[in-house]
Amino acid sequence: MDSKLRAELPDHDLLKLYEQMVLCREFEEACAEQYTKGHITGFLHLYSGQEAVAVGATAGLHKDDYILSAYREHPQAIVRGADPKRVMAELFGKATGLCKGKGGSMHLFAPELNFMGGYAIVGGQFPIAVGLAFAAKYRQEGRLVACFFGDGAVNQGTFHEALNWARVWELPVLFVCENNFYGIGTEVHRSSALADIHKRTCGYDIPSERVDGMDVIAVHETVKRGAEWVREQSRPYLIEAMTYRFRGHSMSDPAKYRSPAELEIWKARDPLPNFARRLVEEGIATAEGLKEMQATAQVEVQEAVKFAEESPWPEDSEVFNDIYV
Amino acid sequence: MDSKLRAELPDHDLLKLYEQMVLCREFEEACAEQYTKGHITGFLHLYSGQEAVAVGATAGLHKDDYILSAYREHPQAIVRGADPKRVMAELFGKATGLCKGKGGSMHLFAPELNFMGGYAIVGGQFPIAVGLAFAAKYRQEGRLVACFFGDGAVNQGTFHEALNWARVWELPVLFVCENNFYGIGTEVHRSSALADIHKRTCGYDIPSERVDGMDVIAVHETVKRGAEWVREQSRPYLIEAMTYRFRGHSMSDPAKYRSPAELEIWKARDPLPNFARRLVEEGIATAEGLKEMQATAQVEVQEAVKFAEESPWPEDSEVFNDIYV
Amino acid sequence: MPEMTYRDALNLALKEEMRRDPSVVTWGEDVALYEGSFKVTRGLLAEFGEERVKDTPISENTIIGVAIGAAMGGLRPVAELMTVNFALLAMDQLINHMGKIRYMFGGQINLPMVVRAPGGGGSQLAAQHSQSLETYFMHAPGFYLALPATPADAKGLLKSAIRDNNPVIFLEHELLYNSKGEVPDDPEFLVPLGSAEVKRPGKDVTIVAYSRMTVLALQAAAVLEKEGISCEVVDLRSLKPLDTPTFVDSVKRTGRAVVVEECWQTAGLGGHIASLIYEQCFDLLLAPVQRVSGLDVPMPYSRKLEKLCIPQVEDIVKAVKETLTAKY
Amino acid sequence: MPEMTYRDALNLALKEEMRRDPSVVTWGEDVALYEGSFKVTRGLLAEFGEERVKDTPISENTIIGVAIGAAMGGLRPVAELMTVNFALLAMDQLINHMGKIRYMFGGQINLPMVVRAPGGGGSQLAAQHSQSLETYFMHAPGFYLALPATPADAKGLLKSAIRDNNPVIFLEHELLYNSKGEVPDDPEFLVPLGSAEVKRPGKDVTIVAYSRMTVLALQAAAVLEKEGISCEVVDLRSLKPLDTPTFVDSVKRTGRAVVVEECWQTAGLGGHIASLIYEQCFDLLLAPVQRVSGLDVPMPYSRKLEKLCIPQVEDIVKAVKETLTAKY
Ligand SMILES: Cc1ncc(C[n+]2csc(CCOP(=O)(O)OP(=O)(O)O)c2C)c(N)n1
Ligand SMILES: Cc1ncc(C[n+]2csc(CCOP(=O)(O)OP(=O)(O)O)c2C)c(N)n1
Ligand SMILES: [Mg+2]
Ligand SMILES: [Mg+2]
Repeated sequence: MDSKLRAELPDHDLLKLYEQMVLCREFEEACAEQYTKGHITGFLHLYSGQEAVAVGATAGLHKDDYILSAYREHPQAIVRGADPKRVMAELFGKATGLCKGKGGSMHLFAPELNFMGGYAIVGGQFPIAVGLAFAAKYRQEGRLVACFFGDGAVNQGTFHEALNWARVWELPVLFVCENNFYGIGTEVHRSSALADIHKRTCGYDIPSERVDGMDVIAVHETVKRGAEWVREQSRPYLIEAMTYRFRGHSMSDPAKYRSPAELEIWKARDPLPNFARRLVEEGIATAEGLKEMQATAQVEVQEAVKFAEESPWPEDSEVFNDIYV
Repeated sequence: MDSKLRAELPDHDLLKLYEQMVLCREFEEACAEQYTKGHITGFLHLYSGQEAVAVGATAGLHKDDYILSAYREHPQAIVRGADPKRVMAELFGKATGLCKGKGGSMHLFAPELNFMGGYAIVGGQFPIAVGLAFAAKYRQEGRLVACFFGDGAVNQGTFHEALNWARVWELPVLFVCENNFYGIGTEVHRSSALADIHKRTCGYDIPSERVDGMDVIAVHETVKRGAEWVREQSRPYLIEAMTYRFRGHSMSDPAKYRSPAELEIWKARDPLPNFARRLVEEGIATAEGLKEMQATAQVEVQEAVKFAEESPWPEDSEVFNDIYV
Repeated sequence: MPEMTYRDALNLALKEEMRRDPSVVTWGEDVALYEGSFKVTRGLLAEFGEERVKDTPISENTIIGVAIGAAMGGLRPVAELMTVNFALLAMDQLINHMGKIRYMFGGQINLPMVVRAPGGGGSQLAAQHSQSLETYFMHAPGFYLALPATPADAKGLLKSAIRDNNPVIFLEHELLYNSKGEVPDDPEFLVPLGSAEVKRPGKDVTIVAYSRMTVLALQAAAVLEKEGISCEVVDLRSLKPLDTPTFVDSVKRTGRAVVVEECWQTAGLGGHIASLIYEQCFDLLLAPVQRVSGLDVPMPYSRKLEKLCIPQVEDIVKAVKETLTAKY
Repeated sequence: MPEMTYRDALNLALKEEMRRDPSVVTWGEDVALYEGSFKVTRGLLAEFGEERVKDTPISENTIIGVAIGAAMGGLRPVAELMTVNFALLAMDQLINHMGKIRYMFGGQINLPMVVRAPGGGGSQLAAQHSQSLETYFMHAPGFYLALPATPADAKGLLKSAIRDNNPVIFLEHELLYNSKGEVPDDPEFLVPLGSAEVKRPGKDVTIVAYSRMTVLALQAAAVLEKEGISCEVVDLRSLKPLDTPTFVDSVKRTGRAVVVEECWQTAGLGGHIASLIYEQCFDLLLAPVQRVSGLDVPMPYSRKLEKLCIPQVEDIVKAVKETLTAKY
């Protein structure tokens, strides 16, 4: 059989994509459980359903490309290489967390992985992404900035200012919109004059395209191509990945604004089983092998939870550290 | 001879347009003189060269349509009907000024004329215009909001937020960009990804067009048609009027960033003599009649200066009035 | 008098005023269909329809600017900022426009509008979502500032704010939404803007507080009473206009004052209030005014650290004792 | 030592630091081709080229955000806000991002950046263009705040700000640009952030001021000297870090204090500084601290009214006398 997947990537990499998606899903589901138990507090926004975007996109980037995201960013950090243990510890508010417990779920950060942060102000990351791109260009580092954001974020002034600026200064920014159709309870066509987010770049002379965000291979291919263009041209590009979050906006949202039928349609497009089916169909993996991967991921996540539980709280004196150099 | 002008408007109205343009020009030139004498202080941004926009556009609107503008707005207020005396007194900071001397050149306001203000924060008027349009629609008043702004203002977040909002809420806003090619010393193509400002509405499903802003009849026709569309559709529309300011950005700007040749090209397109020529050619006015109009305007402006000079300063106690109701 | 939550009291105030006056309209992110992220606007869309209760794009500066325009155009908008943290995106419309328009236009226009915003810390929402920005709004002129501590004040102040012809910033505390209290059901029950209230009389020390800090001050007073210390608790309720006579008179009687602010201490409003006390009670003060304030740090997420950053009952107790033991 | 203007001192500081370190870059509206609306960046484009000296779109929030990103990415950006009034459009990037990023990310990143902004009133620019927003920047944590009063301090503080690894907001006063003074030409001349300076020693009263208010305080001191009153003038130079010991020590010696702030008095930084004085000098103070402040109004355009809103030399003179005659 002609393997479409193998045409895109070698087996090892294909399996890696699956492994990462499974790890993300397991991680998020464990977070939900720990939130219910009261170990994770504050706002908790889970990524379940959107895995193909973070996984496919990250695989399409170079390791030294910068990544920025919003507050639904655990998977983006983990796929980039952040230790799930330290991510979970961060969500527990422990001293061993990625940010010493000071940031929490919405503010993961790992500069050694070029993961430049989760931001909780909708649209806050846009200008920062542009600035990183300027630094990269100025220093001739050949890297780009991938800036992730939601469909709701595009109506912030910063989206507009950043797109225009990136084009005028000719900066290597890859804008990646995760269009999951909702900003909290507001459906995209109720807040955006043009619900086709990728079409909103026309006023900036920035090319863009839409991709199926439930298909990890499609995302990978599109981001890789887009990133190459950005790198060659030193100009911005925008990709709109159509996706869906299976849970409410955050743990406190019962998501009554959408119908069960709608949710079912999207669950049928769950990126994990669909990709699993293709891997098996094309003979790249066996069903058992994939189950094993899932089991491994579950163990890894449970270890992360244990690590977080057993980790110490930050010392009180930490409260004054890290404000100033 | 077939009169193109008469096809657009009756003689009386055509002459009125000329009269207004002349009054604006004379007013602005008198301001420059009073600034040099130290009677007008602060920032002074003059409109000379752009008269066809304010005059043509205002004539294309209904009297109860709201108008908002930026800080280069003396003519917009005067054409709307503000008494030049009280405008000049405002610029002198006198108690008889339009805003009791509290606003100055950048903050003219005349609610009885539906002139809803000059704003000095670039882009500050956009959301306010949208709010006025909402009120007008909610109260079923059948009026629209004409929001004037410069080419530099389009890169503010508020431009984007307001366009999107006006479209989503379906509000009657007529956006009128006075593209005079510069935001202070920065030429439009150096700050805007797409220097064709009217094309920037494509991402909001808002129609738009460009018009020759040195031709008062073209502006009138375009704004009238645009306004009718806005009123009928209850939806926003954008007009970009290509124009030029003959002076520097403000009185303190020698405008070294542009060439004398460029200025000459545009002075050759001065809306006043060009319109005068057409009026005479088409037999609507005589050269003498137009000269007389100018003389009348000069007298009116000189009376305004005299009024301002002789007006009293505000009482000290005024400093605490008008903050709260 | 019926008992209800702070949330429901606010909700009732909105409903009553919208019933009373068709020019009252409201909008914000997710206030309509979703009924508000803190559910303060529950039932509004159903009762008043989508012309009066409106969801907006995520465009905070424009949320405020549209309210300004609508107020100019004859409406009485109540704009919700989903949380006060996002007011930082709207500072230009709030400070440069809402606060200045009436004055710079020579008093020719009124802006009868309310900006509602939940805020405060204590829910482990970390630095970008746990701020107490009341100093920012108290500092700039041109609008009023109200911050209720109880359900009754929540209702009465919000109704006054909506009826007032000046712009009002109305800060709600996220940790108070579920607190309960008696609330008059008279639709003409109003709490005037600019009136502080002695929430607990006492004679040894005056505690000046607002919003959730009033609740903590009352708890501290209860603790101290057991130790024989009598605290008078003044709830400012509005920071602008500031009801200076009420707390100055109190301090003149007690000779000692503790000012509690949830915001950062440095250049915070507590310094201003303390200064007013010093200036007006200088010769009667028996000890320096104590300021109990939020720590001067961006809010940490970890609950262990977060607790250190927000004034606690014990901190107020300690400050009161400080004023009593200070020797001069 | 050469004499130069405050403007030229700033210009020289920028040039020296850009020569010294290629990672120093600068941008803002009209800073390059137009050489700055107050001409502080004159000659920079010519010397350093368009990769390092850049004009931007009119997008203030993004001007700051781009600087944050660039600082994260290894540069030392100096961003200019054309005037401080436009900082209100950038409060989200300034307060929610610049001030919080280091902390919320657990200290993993530094933001070596400077935000320059001219401000203050006195040129009849009316309400939207005549603001003194230093309280806003002093209040929030996570960045420093410097405001030079003299050409020498302008140079020395700006150089320190550029070299510092923390974000620094650097407020210049529009009315000081043409003021002249001696400025060391040593390219290693630095004024440390967080160090106040006694600009004039005295023994009867301490006047605490900053930026242009220092200049007025010195003029007031000269007037008062003729009447036999000896004023010590402390120029804060930085509001964050605040050099509390310098002014507290001074007040401990003189027993009297006048705090001069150009900003609005209500909830202004003067209340905080006065409170620190009360708290640390309570038993030594001979009179209440006098606050001389901007009036709590949006700035009127008319020069007749504007003058009433900004502290004048006479106001300081009067306040000093007030502290001397107050009887307790
Ligand atoms: C400036 C700002 N405004 C409002 C919010 C509250 N808020 C948090 S998430 C969100 C919706 C964002 O939707 P979208 O960008 O589509 O991202 P998604 O949650 O779907 O991933 C809102 C309004 C915020 N955090 N910041
Ligand atoms: C928010 C803000 N940023 C910057 C300025 C300073 N400024 C005043 S006018 C101007 C240029 C605006 O250009 P444009 O919109 O083209 O209007 P024009 O002056 O050409 O009429 C700038 C940057 C301001 N007033 N407000
Ligand atoms: Mg979304
Ligand atoms: Mg222009």
